[in-house]
Amino acid sequence: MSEPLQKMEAASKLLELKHIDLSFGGVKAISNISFDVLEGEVRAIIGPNGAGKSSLLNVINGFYHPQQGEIWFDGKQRHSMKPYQIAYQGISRTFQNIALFKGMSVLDNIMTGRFTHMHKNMLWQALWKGPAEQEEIENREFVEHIIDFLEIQAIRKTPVGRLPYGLQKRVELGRALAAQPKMLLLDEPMAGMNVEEKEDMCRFILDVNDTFGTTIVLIEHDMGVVMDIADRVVVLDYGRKIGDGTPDVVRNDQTVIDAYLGVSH
Amino acid sequence: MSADFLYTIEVILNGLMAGVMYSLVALGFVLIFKASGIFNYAQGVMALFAALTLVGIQTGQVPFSHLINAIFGTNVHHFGWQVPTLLAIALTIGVMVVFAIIVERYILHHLVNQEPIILFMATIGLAYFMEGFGDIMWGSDIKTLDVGLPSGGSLWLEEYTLGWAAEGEQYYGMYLDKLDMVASLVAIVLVVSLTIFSQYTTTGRALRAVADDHQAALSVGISLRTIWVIVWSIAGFVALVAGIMWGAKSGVQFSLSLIALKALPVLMLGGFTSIPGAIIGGLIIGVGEKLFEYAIGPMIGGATENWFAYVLALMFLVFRPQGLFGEKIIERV
Amino acid sequence: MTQSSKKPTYPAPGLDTFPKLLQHNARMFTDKDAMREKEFGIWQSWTWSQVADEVERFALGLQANGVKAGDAVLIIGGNRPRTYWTMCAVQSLGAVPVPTYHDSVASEMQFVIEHSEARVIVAEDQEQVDKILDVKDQCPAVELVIYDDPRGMKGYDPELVKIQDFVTIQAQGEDVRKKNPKQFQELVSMGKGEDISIILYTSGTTGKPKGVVLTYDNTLLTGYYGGLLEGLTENEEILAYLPVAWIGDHIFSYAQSYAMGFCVNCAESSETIAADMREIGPTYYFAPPRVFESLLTNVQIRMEDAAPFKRKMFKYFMQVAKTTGIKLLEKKSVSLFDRFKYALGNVLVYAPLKDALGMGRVRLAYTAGEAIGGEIFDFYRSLGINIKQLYGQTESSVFITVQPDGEVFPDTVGTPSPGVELKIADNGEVIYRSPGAFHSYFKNPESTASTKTSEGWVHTGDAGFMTQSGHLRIIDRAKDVGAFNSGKMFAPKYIENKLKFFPHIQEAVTFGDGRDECMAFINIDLGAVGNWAERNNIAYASYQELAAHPEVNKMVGESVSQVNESLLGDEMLAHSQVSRFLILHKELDADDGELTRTKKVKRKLINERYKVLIDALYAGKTQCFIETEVAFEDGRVGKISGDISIHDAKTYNPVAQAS
Amino acid sequence: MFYRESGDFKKTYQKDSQTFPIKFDRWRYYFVMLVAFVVVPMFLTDYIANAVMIPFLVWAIAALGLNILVGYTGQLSLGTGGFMAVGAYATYKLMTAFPGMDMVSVILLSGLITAVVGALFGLPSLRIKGFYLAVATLAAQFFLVWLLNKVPWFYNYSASGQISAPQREMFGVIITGPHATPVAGYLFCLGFAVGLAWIARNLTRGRLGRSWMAIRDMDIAAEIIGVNPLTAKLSAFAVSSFFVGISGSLFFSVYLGAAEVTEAFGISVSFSVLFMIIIGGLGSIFGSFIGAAFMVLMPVLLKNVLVGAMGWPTDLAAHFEYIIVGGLILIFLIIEPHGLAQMARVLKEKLRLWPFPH
Amino acid sequence: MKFTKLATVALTTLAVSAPVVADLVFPSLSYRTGPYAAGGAPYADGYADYFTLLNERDGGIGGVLTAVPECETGYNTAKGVECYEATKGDGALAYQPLSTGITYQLIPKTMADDIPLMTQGYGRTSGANGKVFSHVFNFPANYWSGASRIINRIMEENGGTISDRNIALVYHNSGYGKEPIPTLKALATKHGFNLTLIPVDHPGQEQKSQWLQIRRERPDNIILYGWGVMNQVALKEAANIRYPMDQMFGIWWSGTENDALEGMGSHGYKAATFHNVGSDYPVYKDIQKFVVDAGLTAGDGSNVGTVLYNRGMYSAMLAAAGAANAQEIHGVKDITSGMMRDGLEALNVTNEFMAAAGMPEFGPEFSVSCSNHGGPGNVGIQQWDGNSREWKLVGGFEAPDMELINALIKADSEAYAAENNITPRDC
Repeated sequence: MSEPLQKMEAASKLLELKHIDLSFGGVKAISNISFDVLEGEVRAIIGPNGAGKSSLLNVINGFYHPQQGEIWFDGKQRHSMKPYQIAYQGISRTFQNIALFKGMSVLDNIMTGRFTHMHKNMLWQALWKGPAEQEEIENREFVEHIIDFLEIQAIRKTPVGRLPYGLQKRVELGRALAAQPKMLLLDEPMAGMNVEEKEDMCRFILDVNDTFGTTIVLIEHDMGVVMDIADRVVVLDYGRKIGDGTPDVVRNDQTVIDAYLGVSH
Repeated sequence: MSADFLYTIEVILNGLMAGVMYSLVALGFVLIFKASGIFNYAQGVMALFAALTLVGIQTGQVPFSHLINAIFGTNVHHFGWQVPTLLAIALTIGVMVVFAIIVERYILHHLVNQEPIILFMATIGLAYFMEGFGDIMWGSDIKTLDVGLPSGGSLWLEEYTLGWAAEGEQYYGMYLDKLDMVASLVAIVLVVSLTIFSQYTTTGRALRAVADDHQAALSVGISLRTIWVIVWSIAGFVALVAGIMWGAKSGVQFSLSLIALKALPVLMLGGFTSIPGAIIGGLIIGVGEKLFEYAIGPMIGGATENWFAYVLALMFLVFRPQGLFGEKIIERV
Repeated sequence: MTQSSKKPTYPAPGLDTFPKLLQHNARMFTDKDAMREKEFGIWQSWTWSQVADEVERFALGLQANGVKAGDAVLIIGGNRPRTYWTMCAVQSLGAVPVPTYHDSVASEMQFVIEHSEARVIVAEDQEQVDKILDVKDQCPAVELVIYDDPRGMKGYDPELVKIQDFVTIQAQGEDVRKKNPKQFQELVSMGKGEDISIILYTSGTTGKPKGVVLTYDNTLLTGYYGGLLEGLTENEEILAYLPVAWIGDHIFSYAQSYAMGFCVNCAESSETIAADMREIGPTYYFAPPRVFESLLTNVQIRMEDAAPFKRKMFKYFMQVAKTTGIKLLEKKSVSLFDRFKYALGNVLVYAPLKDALGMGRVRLAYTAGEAIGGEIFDFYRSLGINIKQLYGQTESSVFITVQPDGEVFPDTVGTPSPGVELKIADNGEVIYRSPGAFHSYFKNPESTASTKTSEGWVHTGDAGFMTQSGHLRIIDRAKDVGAFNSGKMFAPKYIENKLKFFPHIQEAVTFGDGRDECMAFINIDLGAVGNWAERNNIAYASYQELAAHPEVNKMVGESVSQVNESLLGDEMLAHSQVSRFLILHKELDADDGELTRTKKVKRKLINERYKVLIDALYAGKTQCFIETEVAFEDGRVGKISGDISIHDAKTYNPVAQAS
Repeated sequence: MFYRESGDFKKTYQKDSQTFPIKFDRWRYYFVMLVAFVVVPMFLTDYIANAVMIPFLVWAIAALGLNILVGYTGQLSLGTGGFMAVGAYATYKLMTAFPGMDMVSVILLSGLITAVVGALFGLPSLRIKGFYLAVATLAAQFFLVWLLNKVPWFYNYSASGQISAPQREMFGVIITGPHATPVAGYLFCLGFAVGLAWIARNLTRGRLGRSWMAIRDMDIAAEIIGVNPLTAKLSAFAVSSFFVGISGSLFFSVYLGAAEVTEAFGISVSFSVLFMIIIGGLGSIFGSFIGAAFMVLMPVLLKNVLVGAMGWPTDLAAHFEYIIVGGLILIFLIIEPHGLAQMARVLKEKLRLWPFPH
Repeated sequence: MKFTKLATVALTTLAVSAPVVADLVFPSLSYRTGPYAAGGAPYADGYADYFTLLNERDGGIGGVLTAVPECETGYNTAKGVECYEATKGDGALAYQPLSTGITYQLIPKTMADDIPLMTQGYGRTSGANGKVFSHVFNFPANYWSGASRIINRIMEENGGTISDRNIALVYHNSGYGKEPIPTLKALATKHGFNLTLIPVDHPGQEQKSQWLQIRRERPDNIILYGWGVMNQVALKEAANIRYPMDQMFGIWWSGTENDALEGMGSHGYKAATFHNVGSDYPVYKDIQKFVVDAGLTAGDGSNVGTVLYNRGMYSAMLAAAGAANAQEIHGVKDITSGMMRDGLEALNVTNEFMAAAGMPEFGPEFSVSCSNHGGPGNVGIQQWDGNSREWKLVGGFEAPDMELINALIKADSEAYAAENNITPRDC
């Protein structure tokens, strides 16, 4: 590999995990995992149940703190940080079990996603008229574009609790997008969806990647989907990494095949 | 032994006894919370109502006499008979069971699957209702409760310990209230029998099943409605016991309903779902507040018990947010 | 022959094209909203001057990209401001806009592209662009595709065909304008009233679509005069929600908007039309009978779920409305007590109901295209909505006849519009001559000649007659009117319409031409019947299952016999009673080619495709197996099959009745 | 039924996100304001002002404050009485220490002081959740009352620990003290109530409010989208306490004119404000008002009906009052568990859909 | 909207319920519910029954009927204000709030409305300074004179000297309970005894710590300022630790039949009082005849003759005397509240007067003046006889250390005047 090329690749690494170890009271959830995510790519994490996929996502967005290892994001090493600080760094995510704010409307949920982009202090907000309203309107406009993008205009003011599952997932994606993240973590975005909803979701994910250039890391069980939309795939099993590469490489990797056959997928 | 040390022991022992008294109230809360997730604000009023009913039956009071007299211009007070204590207690239990059935049928049944705060509010409504109802039924004057409980300090203990203090120090022997000792005994019997009930009887096991998982309980064919009636009946019985113990101290009067406040820190400390928690929480609170009042109170003006109980509970909770015996809260993403 | 004496004129001298009207409006109504679209949660608005500016920049941009007078520019888009602006921009250049149905499939589109020889296409979004690219190889003439919505357009290969963003074209136009601020004005002033303003492709019940060529004089004059007649002003609000390629939308949402200066509103998405309509509260409204019908069905279904008291109240006041409302609307004398009851009903039912339907402010509503059920028609009129029928077609720029105020009947379509001459041909066909009569069929002289005589008389293809009051009454398509073996007249549409007035019947196809008896296919209304099933605890998984349910069949049977009974009254049609019927196992669908895009039945195709069933009907069978192909929304093709039961319907003997 | 929404469309985000987007609601609101500011003062008697309207407004402010904490942020608090006491005593100290200070400043400052105290006692909320959090606030309740009772400085060393509000004027109108007219006191409280409701609305509709609701609905998700739980919770405690402090301040200075901490600000106050917001509706500004109205006016109304109109003995009436209020709470909860505000919302939705049922 | 509607209804019911104006109205802000109901009910009964007696026996006061509209406060200050506002428009002549807390709310209000506020044995002690508190009448005794009288009694019992004696004050930790502290502190300095302060929080059901402390420290005397359940528990605990009951003194609010429920357990317990005990007075015969037998009692009649009933009746008698005085001074029968105030200020209760009222030696002799609304503060001592289960008067109505108390009253009232910009009256 020529030197300039190497440099280029080094520069475009958005996230790099180095030798991450994570355990809960002696139970190892993740052991010695290293991998990177390049800027602008769709990176999938796959693996059988309990392989540590969600834990890995939780490490990335700061909900868990690994006992060992380094995390580099956007060229800087990250030291122990609270999840909300990581949100400010430009990582947002969705959850495996929908974690919407049940008491709020779709619009408010997505507006909450703009939290890191709003800065007017409490006094301005108490007054409302003036800067706070201005800021609110600016962000509303942004959010409306997301609503338009996700084609959820008709449910804009519906309380999220009343929505069907598939739409809730879409709203959650909207909330994550509203933060204009550099990197978007999706935890099983298509779990529990029917074919049509899955297709929609795939389209949205690819459109996000395409339109906003957002780097995407996703966990997904549906191999077809993963192979379709991911640029590169990491395979985990029992907290260890057993494969990494393009979908084609991974698909033909014997270790991966064994692991999957082993749990009879 | 120095007198100070002996006093400290005395304070601790009395604190334990006081703690038992708190636990008696807290127990009722825990039972209902465990089985139905309801924080029963009306528990204190239930204690008052049970005690009022007991005294009323025992002394042969005419229920609603005030109302009857106001409407019909009559002047009835008492039937003129005395009911034996045990029979009166049995009858009171019967009343509490009827009460439980009514509560289930007309209130809880309509509020199944509501949020805890809503159910909490419902019990507040219930408390209001019973406060008015109890007073109308039995009148608001102070009543003496006489079920033959002993009172006064234990002389035997006092004499026995008199000589323990070092020479020349002022010491009058260890003081323990006999009523408190009886209360502790009753509490032990109550907890043991509750445990036996829940471990070794079908109904008891059903209760535990409900506490663990409503759905599971339903799927094995246990009627939630029956369970709730039973739980509220037991809670009513516990309220009666608490009412007797506290009523013996102060007479049966409105203030009895305020003992619920003393149970709150106990509950928070012990966890809402644990019967041992209620007992041990009570003991900790009792000893803690008495010791603090003894050691620190005089320096800062006294009457610290009320707030110190909460501060104590708070200190425990900061380290164990789910209470001492509460189930661990697991945060999942 | 019937004729209206008035001759239409332009709104003002010289205002003979839409671009000129636009400039006029920009001066007259500078800051009045000309166009609104709900987007990003609010009603984005453009005043007339802003619209003029948008149109100017886009027109100059198009010109910069080589569009010149006489060119056809294909427009594929929904009801969006830019779609309408594109039309005007194209017209400004003297070129001809060719709007197409944006839900048409690629192959249909290919025909239009080829036939119109369009070099430039303005498409709404990625979906439309994809369709164009699909058929690009067959349409080499296409040079430039302009898209409106940039979403997903990143990374499209520009080598195959030039693809440009709408705003980019406008920016180019802006540059042109900077260089020569007068250029647009010059272009516009070159337009004349007799120039071709638009080509609209009619889907046609058979064969390939025909491009109806209309001039400014056709559309502008009829639109303007129609508006004048009804007293429309610049303060009207209209909701544009029907296909832009359809003449109705073109007249109501474009021609009349420009001519009268009123505001056109576009919905946010197809799912939010009802909500958006409620927000806007149009004062001028058009909907085909089908829409009014489904709205009414919806109202009835929703009221079924109401509490008994409310339901009773609703029924009572609807009864009051029926007796009083229409009289009030027609300014007939009504007793004080009835007025009071109606006023009370207005507070409790009518006004809130109208408001909920978004018709709270409607001053004028039209319906056309098909016959509307008397019940349905009366329902809206009794609420105080001034709904009127009109009769027209693409070739006539809509207006042939309109019901004048005070002469509104459910079974006629009114008297001739201004400047329209009308007569009934010997074969019963309605023919007319009018200012709106089309110029020609594009590149189709044969059809033009067969439809439009040299004296300018246009054949409508509809059979009808003039009632004594001078109103036109349409029975059926002229070519569909057939005869029984007995030689008596068979008007299938007439019977079908009667059937379709039942809320649970979505569609009906009757047969009788060259036969002894009339028999029918029925499509149930999934919404109405589904709701009924839910209330009666009838489980069903699909349309097919519901259609096969005996209770449903029984219900439909009752409806059929009711129709039969009603037919008794009409001497001409008493023998057309439906003797047997069946409920189809699938819904007739435009995607399967069974309906036109405007949801008209394609009889020929159905005759072929369902021959088995027709034979079974006439063979007196009670059961029949059928398998049909269906196209799914994503383009895949599947099969639906099943046994269909056939039922006899109760018929009435005309003689017995008479005696 | 009364809603006519056709043609009521919004062309800007300001209009779309206004508090009363529907014209009918807007007019209704203007009407209520007109009644409250113009009509009511015309008919105000001492009794209506001091026994009905002023307490209603004072409690409504407290309920508003508590609703921010409990309803919007999901942090259960039973310390309202204590915080009100802080507001009241702060007012007393400010009024007596700086006799020249105008009342608005006094009351706002009292609110600020309470906000600081409230934020302090909000700290445990970072670790303790749900019903358990009540312990922290109860500790505040009992400790604050004890402290204010125990330290004579707070009540200027008066014999009984009673504090009483001296007379103060604003613009030449007497606001506090026995010579204040009912209209002055009423309008003063109304001004605060409306102003604070407006602020509450502003705070809850914007960034801060959403961060509160996010914490309430799902704290983990909230944190992951950038909400700092510490600032969100503490700001809720502070704002809530600010409101409650003002309420306590008005309670003491305008409403009662004198107070004694153990009697006026006991635990029962904390509970009754909590009842107000649950009955009224958690997370609803209107609910705070209607809940306060229920808890304040219902007993007064019942008393007037039972004792005044029907001539029952006062004790019997008082007992029936309990029974009826308790019964009504239960009935309301069974009909609509989410409070009177939700009932109003459902009613409004029904009216908007009228004649349709859904 | 809801509240305006409610307000209208409330308003209309109020209009309906307004009593006949011609009566002499003495509102009674009673509490027959809540934690202190057991104390509030007998007092209210006595208060109401006496006026009923006047109506039935004498045809009212000076021929004008009296009315006692009762309003339930539940011992709640806010409700007290509501009651005040609700009744003051009916021509109220004097208020009897029966709660120290409510008294404090009403002091400024009554002053503004020119209605006398009668607080017999409770309320604001410094209200005795008529120069500052023109409308407060807290004769014949107050918390401070009670405290002083108790100290005097202890001195008497101990041969006149109490220096180095340990005296504990067990008090209700509220405004009421804290009232005697300054006086006792001053007295402690003066007489050289040690004062221990032992507060008990409301409601006072749990006093273990306090009584363990007392048991440890063995104070020579205990002074009890309690109310409600606190009294019962305190006396019970005192008996439990076998505290010598005759060394324990209560203020009059801790000296009722309710408090000594234990019977023999409280035998010997003493309490201050400003009126006599029992029902052996002519007035009771009248009450029995005109009120009880006529079925006109306010309560169920069971309270007649109890300490609190007597106190209520005594207060009513004083109010009636004030009203009669006012009628005399102003020469009108239908007096206003302002005249009532003048009547009270000119009150001179002599033994002859008491005898004429059918209550010979029921209370101390005293007179009221413009500057002194508290009277001489004479206080008696009663003692509980566990055998007969009744209170007995064991010490006559004697003056406390008025010199010391007056100084305290002066200081406290002047501080109030300064805080509230009141210019003391000249008299």
